[in-house]
Amino acid sequence: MDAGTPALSVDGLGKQYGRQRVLESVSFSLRRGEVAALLGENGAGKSTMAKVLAGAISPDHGTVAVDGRPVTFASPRSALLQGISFMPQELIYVPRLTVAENICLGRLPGRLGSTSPRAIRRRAQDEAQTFDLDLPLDRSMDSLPLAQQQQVEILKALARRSRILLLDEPTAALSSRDSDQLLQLTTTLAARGVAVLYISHRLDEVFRVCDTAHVLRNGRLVSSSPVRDTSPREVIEHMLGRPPEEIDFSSEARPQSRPVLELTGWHRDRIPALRDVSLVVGEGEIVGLYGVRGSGAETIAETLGGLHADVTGGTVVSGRPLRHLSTPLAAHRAGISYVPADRKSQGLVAILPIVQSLSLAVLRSLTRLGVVRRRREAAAAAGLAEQVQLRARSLTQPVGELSGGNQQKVLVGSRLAAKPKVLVLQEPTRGVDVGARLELHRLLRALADEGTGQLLVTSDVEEAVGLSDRLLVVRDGRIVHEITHPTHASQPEALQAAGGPE
Amino acid sequence: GGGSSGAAGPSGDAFKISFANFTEAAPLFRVIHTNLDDVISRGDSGLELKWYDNAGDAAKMSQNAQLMVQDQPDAIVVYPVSAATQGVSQILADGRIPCVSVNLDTEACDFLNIDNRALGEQTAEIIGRAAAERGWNASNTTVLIGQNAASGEQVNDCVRYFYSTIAPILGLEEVDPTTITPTTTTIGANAIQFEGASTLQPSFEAVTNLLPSIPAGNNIILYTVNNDSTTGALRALEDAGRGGDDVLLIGGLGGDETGITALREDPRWVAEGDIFVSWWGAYAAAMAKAVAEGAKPPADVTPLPQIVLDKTTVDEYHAPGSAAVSKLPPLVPDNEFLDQSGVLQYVRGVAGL
Amino acid sequence: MKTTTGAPVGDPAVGAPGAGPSPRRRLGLSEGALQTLLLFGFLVLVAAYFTSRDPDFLTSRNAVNILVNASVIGIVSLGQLFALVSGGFDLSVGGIVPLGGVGFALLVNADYGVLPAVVLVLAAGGVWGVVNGLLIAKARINPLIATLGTLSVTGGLALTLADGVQVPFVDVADGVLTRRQLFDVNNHVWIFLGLAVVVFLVLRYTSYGRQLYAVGGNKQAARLAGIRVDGVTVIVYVVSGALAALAGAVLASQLLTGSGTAGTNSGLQSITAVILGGAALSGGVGGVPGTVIGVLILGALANGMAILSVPSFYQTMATGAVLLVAVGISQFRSSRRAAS
Amino acid sequence: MKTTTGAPVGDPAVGAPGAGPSPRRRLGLSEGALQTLLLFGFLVLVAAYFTSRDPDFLTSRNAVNILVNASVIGIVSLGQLFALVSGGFDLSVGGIVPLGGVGFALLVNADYGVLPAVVLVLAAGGVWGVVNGLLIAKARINPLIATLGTLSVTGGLALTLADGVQVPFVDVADGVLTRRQLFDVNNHVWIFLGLAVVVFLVLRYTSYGRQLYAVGGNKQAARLAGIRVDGVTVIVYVVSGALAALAGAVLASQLLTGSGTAGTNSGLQSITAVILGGAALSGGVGGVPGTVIGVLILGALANGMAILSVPSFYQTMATGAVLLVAVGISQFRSSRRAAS
Ligand SMILES: Nc1ncnc2c1ncn2[C@@H]1O[C@H](COP(=O)(O)OP(=O)(O)OP(=O)(O)O)[C@@H](O)[C@H]1O
Ligand SMILES: Nc1ncnc2c1ncn2[C@@H]1O[C@H](COP(=O)(O)OP(=O)(O)OP(=O)(O)O)[C@@H](O)[C@H]1O
Ligand SMILES: [Mg+2]
Ligand SMILES: [Mg+2]
Repeated sequence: MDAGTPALSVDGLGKQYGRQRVLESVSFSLRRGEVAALLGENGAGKSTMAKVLAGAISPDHGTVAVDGRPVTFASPRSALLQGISFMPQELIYVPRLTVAENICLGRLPGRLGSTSPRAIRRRAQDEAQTFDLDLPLDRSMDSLPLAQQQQVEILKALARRSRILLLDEPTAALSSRDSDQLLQLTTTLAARGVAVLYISHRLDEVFRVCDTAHVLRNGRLVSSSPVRDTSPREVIEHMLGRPPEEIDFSSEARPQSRPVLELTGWHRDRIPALRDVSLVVGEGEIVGLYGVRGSGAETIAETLGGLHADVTGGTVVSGRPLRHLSTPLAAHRAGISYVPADRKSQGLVAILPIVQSLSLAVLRSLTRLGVVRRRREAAAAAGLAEQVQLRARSLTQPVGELSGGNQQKVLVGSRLAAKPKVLVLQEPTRGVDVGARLELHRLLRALADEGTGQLLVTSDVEEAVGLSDRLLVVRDGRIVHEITHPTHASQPEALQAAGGPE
Repeated sequence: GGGSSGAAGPSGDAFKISFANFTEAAPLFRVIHTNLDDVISRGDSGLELKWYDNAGDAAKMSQNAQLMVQDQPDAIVVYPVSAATQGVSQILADGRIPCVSVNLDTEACDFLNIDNRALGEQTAEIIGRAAAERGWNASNTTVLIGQNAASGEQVNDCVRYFYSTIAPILGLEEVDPTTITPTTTTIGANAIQFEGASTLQPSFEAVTNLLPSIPAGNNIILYTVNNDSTTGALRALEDAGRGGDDVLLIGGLGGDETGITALREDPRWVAEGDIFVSWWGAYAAAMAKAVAEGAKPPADVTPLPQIVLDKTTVDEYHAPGSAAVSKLPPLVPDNEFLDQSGVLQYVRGVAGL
Repeated sequence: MKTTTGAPVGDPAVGAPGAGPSPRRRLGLSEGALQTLLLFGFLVLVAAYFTSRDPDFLTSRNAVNILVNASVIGIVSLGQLFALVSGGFDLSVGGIVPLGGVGFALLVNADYGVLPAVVLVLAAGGVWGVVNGLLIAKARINPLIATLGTLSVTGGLALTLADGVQVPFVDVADGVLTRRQLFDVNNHVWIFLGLAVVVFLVLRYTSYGRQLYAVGGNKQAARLAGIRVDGVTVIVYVVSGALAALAGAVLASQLLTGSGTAGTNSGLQSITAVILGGAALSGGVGGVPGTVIGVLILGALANGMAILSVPSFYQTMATGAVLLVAVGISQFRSSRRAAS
Repeated sequence: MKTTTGAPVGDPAVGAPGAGPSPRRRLGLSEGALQTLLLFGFLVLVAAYFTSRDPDFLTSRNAVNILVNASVIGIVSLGQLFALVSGGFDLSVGGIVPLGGVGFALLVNADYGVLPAVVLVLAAGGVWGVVNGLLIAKARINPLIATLGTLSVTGGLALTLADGVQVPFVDVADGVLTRRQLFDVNNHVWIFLGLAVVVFLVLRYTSYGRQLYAVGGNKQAARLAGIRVDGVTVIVYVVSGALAALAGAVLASQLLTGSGTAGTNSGLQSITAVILGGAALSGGVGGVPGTVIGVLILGALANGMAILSVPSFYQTMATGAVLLVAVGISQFRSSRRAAS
């Protein structure tokens, strides 16, 4: 094969969900033996790009070529046949099969359709040795901790002997030692001619193993440069862009404002673990929690939403200690409103009209003798819609038909309806376009000024620094760094603290 | 299929009957429909029929009752599903249309039925004799009777009285027949009742499962509410090697092809309660017309033709070599009025017509 | 740079949903309303067809006949609607209907009087509903299997109570539930229509109704919104069980007999009606108007086919076919929704 | 500042599953194997109980009796196992069994000979399987509803073919499928045991088998791994349909009659057996040993209750109860897994 032709080349790729342009005419290419980083904020389109290349979803526009030959993937199967293997960001495995079977999934040993548990185990064993991973091959997949599951997924992809390898945030859940091992592997494979597309939020990794850095912003490829010609600072600037509406929200500090939320000695063993987490959120204060996926920041938010009953520690809401926080209802009762990260599966009931979605969390207060007081409901809904500057045809429209950004506004609005003492926001602007994000930021700041204490968990660093009065950086289940009055200048500091090498 | 089968003449002067059959999904009942259609097609009987299918379902049947009343025919014939009779009775009573109820009593209608009790008793006498000759008795005999709980008490009279009659003949434990209910499973030491649902498979499975309860080496006497159930049970006994000619005696009920052929060819099959089911349609139609024309049927029940055949009498009523009915028993005082309607004249071979 | 603009690579459907307003949007109709309207059109077609084959079909008298028979399964379907909206099933009604019928007959024969008997029967049905609800919400048993299990238990119980044979009413006056009184229309028809209105109001205007749709639409999101998902679910099966038992009492009154075998197939029938009425198996959608029309369509089919003397096993096939078509459509709808 | 140190945030019990090795892990047993072992223990208990009540139960003769009845539903259950492992259902067997029986009877009476008749019947069952498979995999219709629809269609078809009457074998020799030959055990018992071995090998030692478990366990993961999910699914229902049709032929041979009503309830029966055998409704688990034991337990229950002369209604109830208990256990297992 002539070394000139790229192993993989993408031309004018476009992908659209509903009215949201997730990818817009993206073009780049990947040489044999090259390790290319695909960078960008949350929702920039990285995973979508990877999924398109893996045949998991089909693009609306553009062409993909392997070794110069144009290809169209009807399914992941056809991509695999072209020598492309993919390790998705969200682990997707068969929970009840053994680790060995998951490793060999889709390419079982044996001929003429015959195979056997022993043969499967043997192959898995070989692969594990080839890539020098130590895994409990006979355990059922769902009995493994997240980190090991992640390793299995990596091995599954490697074992394909593919010529093109797509890794979507492979180290998100790995300890730094495991990460180092993976990075080592990646370079070896590259040396053997494998082309690797490496998606990660950890810049230190990128600068250690990658040859090229492609940066996506809101679905557009904004820069592609060899890593040696660039710097983390520069890459981050590309990721965030120089937003013209550069507004510094952080208002005057309220150091001695009354605490509305106090966490003391929160601890959790299961991954993602928490180690003695204590923090305070003051009245009208927005405290940011920043950390990579699996760092524990998300776990803290979810626990406050009543999703994790296995976290121990003390919790006090506006001076009143909570006896338990084991269900979402308990959280509501305690005056905590929680905006979950995944609006699609956790946040919204797609088929409900906007009005009902906005009132769902506060039905009780709108009900008399079991009957919903529709006028009040409509009025309240109209108010909230106004407040979050919702754009919809009518408030009777099913929320599932709204654009991502507007769905997110409905979600946030539905949680504001309760007029909470504490607002816990997880990825509040995930998948939201730049304009909408700004509107939400304004809204949240306004709420803070009215006294609502807010805990903001986001992996979008611009948001973290731009919105928080105080920014706590979480890493490996600990709060490792605090930045008071963060500004845009604090972004590299935050990224370093969250992802830099130990 | 269903559909209307009409007389040749203009339907204006034809005598209209709406007829709801028990079900079209079982052979036993289907012949009632097909054979009556056949009778009508033999010439101008002056009858026009509209068929309904109760499908063995009580709700379906009460719906059919409403529809039949709505047809405003000259008469209605209904073969009721056991559970619906009372409710249907009201619908028909409100309809004020002459009606005949077959096999199960419907208060608002005149009742046309076989005598299940007599069938059981007569069959028991024939089999009892044969068994006694072979020296079967309480020490070496098990009586196997198959019920169908869902079809109601009247129908199960045959097996009840079969046992109460055969018990004294063979010196088995005697019981009051009315104490034999659907939940009865064993009667004394020598009898077992199984639920056969009048169909093959349940009878086969039930009997296969209770085989161990039949003392090894015991002779077996088998009698059930119909020949489907009997056949299923027989298959199970044969499969288990307990169907030998010298250890099994069978009394059939139905007079269908299975029963008649077996009565001729199968040494174990010594009696057949012949109830000429295929002709019930004709008798019911005859009765409906007669009643509509003012005949006064007996208050309690108008008897259907029936006779318990043994190997010597079978050819009298069924053409040798065939199961086809060659002769029907003569009309008796209680059902003589049926000839007035002229319908039975199309049924060849009713003795004395 | 060169792009193959407009020409989508691979499955174009993926992009499609977003593009262009759907026809009904131009009509300014809610999806559900359109669905119900179409269904009503279908009902009219069915009626027209049968009338063309036999004018007897389109008489006020026959209309009452259809209602008389449809109302029993209609009452069951109103309960089944709760189950399907919640994203579940209730097959146990096939056992609870006969159980209610036999129980009712035994009670009135024991001179409890009709009203107390109805109350007791409703309670019994509700208790079995609690059993279903706990099996499903707490023991996390798949609704299908849970209710299949209780189906055979309750069915067997009905036969046992009836001692295998039917229980005729001693006093025919106890059949009042189905007597023709108001406007010469049977009481149970009014009961059905009344219940339909009540359920309509409950689903539409009460906070329970709201929560039910939310739970059926997305359990997890409902839970995060602070809704007691388990409680809502248990109530679903209590309602379904109670209504099934009531239907049993009505059926018994109609037959003036409690029968262990009457109504055993009301599980499939009611599910068919509700699905036909526009409920999606994925839960969260469906309503009373559609359900009522679904019931009437099936009633009209049975009545018409009987008038045309169609053998019952063809009727079974016809029903099965209708079911597949109806669900095919509902499936299509919900997949479209998922895509957008 | 005041704190409630150490006080657990909510119910710590939930945390438990994660901690400590489960007993069976100490035993060094796979979860499935343990499950099967427990089930076998249950079977032994059942047998012991019945024997204690009536020694006749534990005789080689009676063992054959149990097998004679159990084998028919056993063959259906082997097919149902595929459906449940794939995460679906096949209720249409309740229509395909009688259809197969009637078809077989008509064919042998038309002198096709037993073997060709069996082949044709298998093919017919397979075709209906394709219909199910396409409805489920392509039209995306919920397996329950899809197979309920085909259930009523095939069931009606069986009655139509038999024209509402039974089809007795003209030549009794055509009943060879169920004759007692080898070791005085009926041929169809050997057929069942043979098929059980084959299915065992297919599920365990072929890539199709492993793919089936993957599809049932997580469709999306299977698809990403390049497995043809739709193809695998269609084959599932083809196998299930074909085996159901074969069971119909066996049943007909047993009765020497094809009957449109024989085997109509094999849907529920087979699902019960397979679930009892340790399959989870969520798909991805279940196996032949468990299924066979499940079939035997149900067979032993029916047989034992008959020997102890338990009235048939009570038998229905007992079966329903056993189903709930069994599924309760299986559900408990999977929820435990979900928690960890
Ligand atoms: N995608 C991959 N994932 C994991 N290991 C790989 C991959 N590609 C290659 N390897 C390892 O590297 C070895 C050689 O790789 P590769 O075949 O690409 O090099 P090569 O120069 O083409 O050697 P050959 O002459 O055998 O083709 C393989 O045997 C395999 O162990
Ligand atoms: N199935 C879908 N339907 C609608 N919108 C989607 C879908 N999948 C992704 N999106 C949207 O596409 C955008 C890009 O998503 P994608 O997962 O590619 O982002 P990403 O760059 O991978 O972000 P992250 O860094 O969090 O992984 C997001 O706004 C997301 O909301
Ligand atoms: Mg991503
Ligand atoms: Mg090479």
